[in-house]
Amino acid sequence: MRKRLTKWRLIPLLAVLTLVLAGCGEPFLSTLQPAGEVADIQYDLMVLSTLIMVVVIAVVVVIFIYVVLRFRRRKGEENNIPVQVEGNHKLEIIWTVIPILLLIVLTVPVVTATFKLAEVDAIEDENRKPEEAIVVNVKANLYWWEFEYPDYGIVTSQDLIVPTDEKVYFNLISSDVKHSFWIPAIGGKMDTNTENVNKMWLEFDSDRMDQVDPTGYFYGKCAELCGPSHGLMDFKVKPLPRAEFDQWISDMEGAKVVATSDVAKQGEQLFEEKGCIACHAVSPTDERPAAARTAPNLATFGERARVAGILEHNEENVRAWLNDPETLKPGNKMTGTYPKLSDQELDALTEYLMELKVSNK
Amino acid sequence: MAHVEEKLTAENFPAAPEKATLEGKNKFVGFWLFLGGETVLFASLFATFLALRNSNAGGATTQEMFELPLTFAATMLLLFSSITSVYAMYHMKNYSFGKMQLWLGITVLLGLGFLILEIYEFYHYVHAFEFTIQSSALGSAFYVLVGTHGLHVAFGLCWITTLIVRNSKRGLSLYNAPKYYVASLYWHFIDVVWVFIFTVVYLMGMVG
Amino acid sequence: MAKGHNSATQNIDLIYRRKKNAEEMKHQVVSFAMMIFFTIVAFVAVGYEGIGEWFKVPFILLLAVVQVIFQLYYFMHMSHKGHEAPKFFLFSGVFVAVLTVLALVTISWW
Amino acid sequence: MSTLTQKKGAGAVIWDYLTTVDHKKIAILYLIAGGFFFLLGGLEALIIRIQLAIPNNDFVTAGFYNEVMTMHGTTMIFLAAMPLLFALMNAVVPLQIGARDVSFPFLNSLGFWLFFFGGVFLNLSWFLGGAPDAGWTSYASLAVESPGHGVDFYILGLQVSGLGTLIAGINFLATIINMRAPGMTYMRMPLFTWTTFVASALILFAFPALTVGLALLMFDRLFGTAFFDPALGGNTVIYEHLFWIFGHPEVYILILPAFGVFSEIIPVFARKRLFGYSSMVFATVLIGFLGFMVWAHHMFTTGLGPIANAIFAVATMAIAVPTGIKVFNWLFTIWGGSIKFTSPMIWAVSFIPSFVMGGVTGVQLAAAPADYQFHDTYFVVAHFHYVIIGGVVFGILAGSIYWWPTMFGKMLDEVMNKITFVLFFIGFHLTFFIQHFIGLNGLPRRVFTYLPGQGFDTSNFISSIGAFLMAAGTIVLLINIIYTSIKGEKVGTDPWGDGRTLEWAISSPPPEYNFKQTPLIRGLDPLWIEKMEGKKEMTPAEPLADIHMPNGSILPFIVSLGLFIAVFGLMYREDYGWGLPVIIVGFLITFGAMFFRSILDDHGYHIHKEDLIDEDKGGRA
Ligand code: HEA
Ligand code: HEA
Ligand code: HEC
Ligand code: CUA
Ligand SMILES: [Cu+2]
Repeated sequence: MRKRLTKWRLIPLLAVLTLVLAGCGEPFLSTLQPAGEVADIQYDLMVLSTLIMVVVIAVVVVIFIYVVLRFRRRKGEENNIPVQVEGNHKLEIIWTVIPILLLIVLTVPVVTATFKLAEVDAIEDENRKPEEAIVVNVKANLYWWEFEYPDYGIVTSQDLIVPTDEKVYFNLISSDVKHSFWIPAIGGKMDTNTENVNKMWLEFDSDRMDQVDPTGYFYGKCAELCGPSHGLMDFKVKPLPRAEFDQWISDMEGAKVVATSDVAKQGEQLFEEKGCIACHAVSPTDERPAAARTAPNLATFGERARVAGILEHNEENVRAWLNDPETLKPGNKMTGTYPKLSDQELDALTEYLMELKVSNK
Repeated sequence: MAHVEEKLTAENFPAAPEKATLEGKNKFVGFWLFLGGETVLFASLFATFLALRNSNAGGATTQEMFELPLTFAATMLLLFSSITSVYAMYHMKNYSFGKMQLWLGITVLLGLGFLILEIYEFYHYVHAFEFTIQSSALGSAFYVLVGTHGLHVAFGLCWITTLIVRNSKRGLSLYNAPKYYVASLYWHFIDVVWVFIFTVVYLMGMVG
Repeated sequence: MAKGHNSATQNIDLIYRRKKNAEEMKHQVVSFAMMIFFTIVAFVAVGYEGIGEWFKVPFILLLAVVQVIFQLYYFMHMSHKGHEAPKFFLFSGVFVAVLTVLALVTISWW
Repeated sequence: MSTLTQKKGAGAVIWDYLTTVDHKKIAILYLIAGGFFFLLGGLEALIIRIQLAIPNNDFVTAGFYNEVMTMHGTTMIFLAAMPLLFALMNAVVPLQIGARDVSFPFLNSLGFWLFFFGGVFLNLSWFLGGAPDAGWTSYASLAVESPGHGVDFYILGLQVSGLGTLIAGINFLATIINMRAPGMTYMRMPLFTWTTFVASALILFAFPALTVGLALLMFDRLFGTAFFDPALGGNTVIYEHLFWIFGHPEVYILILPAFGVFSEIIPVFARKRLFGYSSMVFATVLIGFLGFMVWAHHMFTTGLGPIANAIFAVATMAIAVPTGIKVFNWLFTIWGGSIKFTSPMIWAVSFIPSFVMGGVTGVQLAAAPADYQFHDTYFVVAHFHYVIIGGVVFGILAGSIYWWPTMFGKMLDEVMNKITFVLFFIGFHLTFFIQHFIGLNGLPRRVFTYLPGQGFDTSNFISSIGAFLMAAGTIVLLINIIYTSIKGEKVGTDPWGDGRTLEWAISSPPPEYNFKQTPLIRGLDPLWIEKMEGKKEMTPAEPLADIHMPNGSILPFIVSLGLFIAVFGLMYREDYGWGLPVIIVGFLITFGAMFFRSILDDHGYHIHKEDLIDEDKGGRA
């Protein structure tokens, strides 16, 4: 008896413990700390449903504890035969109707939100003004992301830049296998299918931009198993106020690649000689068709948040990546497509790549 | 059932010989259950076909390829094989073993004719239109759906032939009556599937 | 057991059963004729230019469903008693089948 | 007859099991094979948890992790949970309905061997170039691209074992429809029989969809078709639909029999009739029915559009209602009862809160817009381990302990059982409760590692500790089984003392013919009824007579072996010249054995009345 009691006492203890730990979620990546309208809607639903579920669990557990403690077979009751009750219509109706009511409370906001989150007609709308609602074409690739701004004819990779406080529309597709596009703090995910374009919208709330990580980004993830490096298929999102966003767009539109230092110039040459250019574009106005864009656009590489989406952005990591991408991202599509690079070549390429920037800062 | 075998005559042959023994009853029910499952199997293939019916990837369309007369001939063969197997079961109930065997034999011949037509048809599409199982999603869906049905026909032919041959010297008994009965059920089911194939694949394919 | 019956009643029984079987066979031939008829109608409808396309597809589907009901109820004796379990399970199969087809024709392309 | 089995050598015992068509022995085969695969799946789970215990871990490589993760899910679902349930069903259902045998003893054995060879084939992938790595769902785009033969092992292995499952399902359905003893009406069937019935129906209608899905995948991978190749007009979403049309009913195939187990155990140890029997039956059927209309809740983020998502969301939530009916009926069965906390009962009662926690998160997942956040995160992993372990595994453990006497004539050691329970129960909650938050904090599932500093480090470590507690519990159970089989004492009829259903009316284990005379059933809980009238035994429904028995046969083994060979050929057809001949040989073996079976008359044999009487005199139970 004693033993059993201590056992049961452990459960709430554990529950409390885990709840405390749950607070450790990071604001730039947690669905529990929403930073935009879509995530808000979803968070509200999560809270509502959790409340309902807590009620359900509470009712069950209270009855459970009562019957388990109250109706133990005590000493001297070994030959006790309880009344064989067949059932009870009233009770049965109660526990049929109450759950139905609880579910109705849940379904109403669920259905409303489902339709609200699917309002993407604006994408096709002829009269849409890019200043008010931009469209981003997201192309998912093994294991990197490309973001194309069709309104402006520019392309970037790995880092998604968006304006705050307005709806941003996304067209999602994959170029190889299925992936899923997800920015937890901003809104739920949507798959990038291989055969058709999926559409969604998100909104980034300027009031909550302080939730970004120390370098100024929200985290995005691939949420569909896509191969060995699925877990490393991260991207970063930087929301900017509209004015800054417009500035970024015009920087991108006018970007020119000019290597300054000698080493960088050497790198630029190597970039062509070693065949990097065959896959990687270095101009944001990449005019090749989407299918030909088989590697991240490196025009903004010098300003990236991460190297290859995962490593801290410094020269050491760029070198490491160029030297041996396979150990960093198993199964990636760059491994083995270019000749082995010497130390000096690595230096030159790194230098060159780190100089690829569009902002004039 | 007592195991003291009693001589069967037309008089004491039961009205529902397929269900006269426990084994028979089990076979009967089990086989119907199996057909329930087969329904879902074919539905999944039909659904796949319907989802892909316009995915010809630039190749010939169904309107260009399908021809009414060929499909009609195949359909008639299979439909007639259905009524012949009904005749066979009629004679089984009347305990006329020879006639039953005869009608089943005709059923097999008709089925064989159907199968030959189908093989010719596939051959024709491959050579006249370069329409293969690999040429487009439509091709894959078409050949896999119609081919699965064709395999069922072929299996049914082997099965019924085996029954005819195996029992030719032994005559009808309560041991083999359920076997004949479920084989005929299977044959009807194949026919049911074909009714949908000629409607959904061929006729709808010709309408567009 | 056979001894329990006398052969006269058995004979009457037999004649009765034969007659019943023959009658049933007649029904089956009739339904078969109708099936052939429906098939011809379906083929003609498709081959005939004068009918609107929108009409043809539902029409031939309807004919197919009717044919299948004939097959199930007459040829496969689903109307006979002792077919409760088969009926239940076949229709459950049909239910799942319909859901499957419905889903794949509506929400797999969009 | 049965005296002979006592003195057989090892070879004869093995031959006996290879050829057996006795449902009780097939149950033992399922138990052993399923148990083995459970350990294997558990081992894989431990590898997962070791790898994920700390960030940036390199205990296993990324590619290997995906193989382990895929094989863990596949093994647990297809090769462990289902077969273990089949073990219980085979051991108990024919007894519960008062039958001498199943409808198709031969097919019963065939079903087992197909499952077994399929499972072996699947696991041979570890030694032959790598296991499947596209997840247990094996979604088309990734599965078609996956290099090597891993995914082929998955497709062909599951195809073979799936065939076995389908056969097993049909067999149980026919058995329950046809083989019930006189008086055993549908509404007097014990709930375990009912849930077996409904689960088998789900198998019948769900597995064909899987068969087709896998076949299409196989055609694309092995024969160059274009079902899932967008360039040629293919569509991978078709695969997702077909998989989940199977996949969702599958989870109810798992949970319903477990529900049945609890519905047997709770009344026995609460010494009280199951509360609301007819509503329990109704709820079971309703769950089965609704189970076919909700599959797209696994595809909310596929982009099916708001109408489909809304419909499937509402339909999914509806399942909470019949499940709730069951939960409250169990609680009210205990209410007013007189509970004896044997270990099956402890598992059964602790199932209730554990499963409800998993069930309610299921309803949260069903809220489509919220699922856009939950989907493919550890929140989902937490949900389904809560329902699967808290429901299915608890049910299998409870049922195995409860029916151990029926299967082996011995009782597992209760003290060790309780140690297993404590370790496993705590470990289970420790592992999976926290995973809800890991998911909510943004960790997708199926990741081979995660970077530090994203808030997942401590929680993953805690989760891994829990897994080891579960492993410890499992090891105690293994020791218990070995200990019992050496030391344990034979038990007699009705070893738990409060048995209510027919399996407790005969000796444990039952004789090969189950019932010397088919019993007459006079109501629900037939044995209890007789007991309350002061009788010790069932009233027979027939005079003592010869008993007809089926002959054993090696053919099921051979049929399955043939397929096992054929699939090797299929897989290697393009790589090696011997592929094609091997396919042909394999199919020849299979079809040859089937042909043999169909032309060879097998009328079985009879146990004579006199021998039955002799056995009574001989005093053998
Ligand atoms: C035994 C297995 C099992 C069971 C029983 C369930 C039961 C349920 N599951 Fe679960 N599920 C899985 C196994 C199972 N599931 C698996 C394996 C996956 C993942 C597959 C993969 O992707 O790999 C999954 C995934 C899954 C998803 C997809 C998540 C995603 O990928 O995004 C969803 C979404 O709706 C879902 C919902 C449900 C619901 C609503 C139930 C309901 O049946 C639960 C009903 C029970 C209760 C609700 C508790 C008792 C009820 C009461 C006490 C009454 C009162 C209650 C209320 C009013 C709420 N499940
Ligand atoms: C019946 C189903 C079932 C069961 C019982 C379990 C049991 C367990 N599962 Fe499983 N799991 C799934 C079904 C199941 N799982 C499915 C379907 C998936 C999804 C896969 C996918 O995404 O495709 C999954 C995925 C999954 C993941 C997510 C992986 C990922 O997304 O990357 C994790 C991570 O923690 C996990 C952990 C566990 C643990 C710790 C257990 C524990 O409960 C296990 C406890 C058992 C043991 C620990 C056994 C002890 C073993 C020994 C003592 C060794 C002795 C050895 C020999 C003698 C050979 N599982
Ligand atoms: C086959 C085409 C291909 C070639 C050739 C190639 N790469 Fe890449 N590269 C890729 C792909 C694909 C990725 C994305 C890898 C990933 O993240 O999974 C990538 C990623 C990178 C990244 C990280 C990008 C980011 O956004 O963080 C850098 C830097 C890079 N490549 C530089 C080079 C250089 C320098 C060369 C030549 C020496 C080169 N690449 C040659 C395909 C290629
Ligand atoms: Cu891309 Cu996972
Ligand atoms: Cu589901």
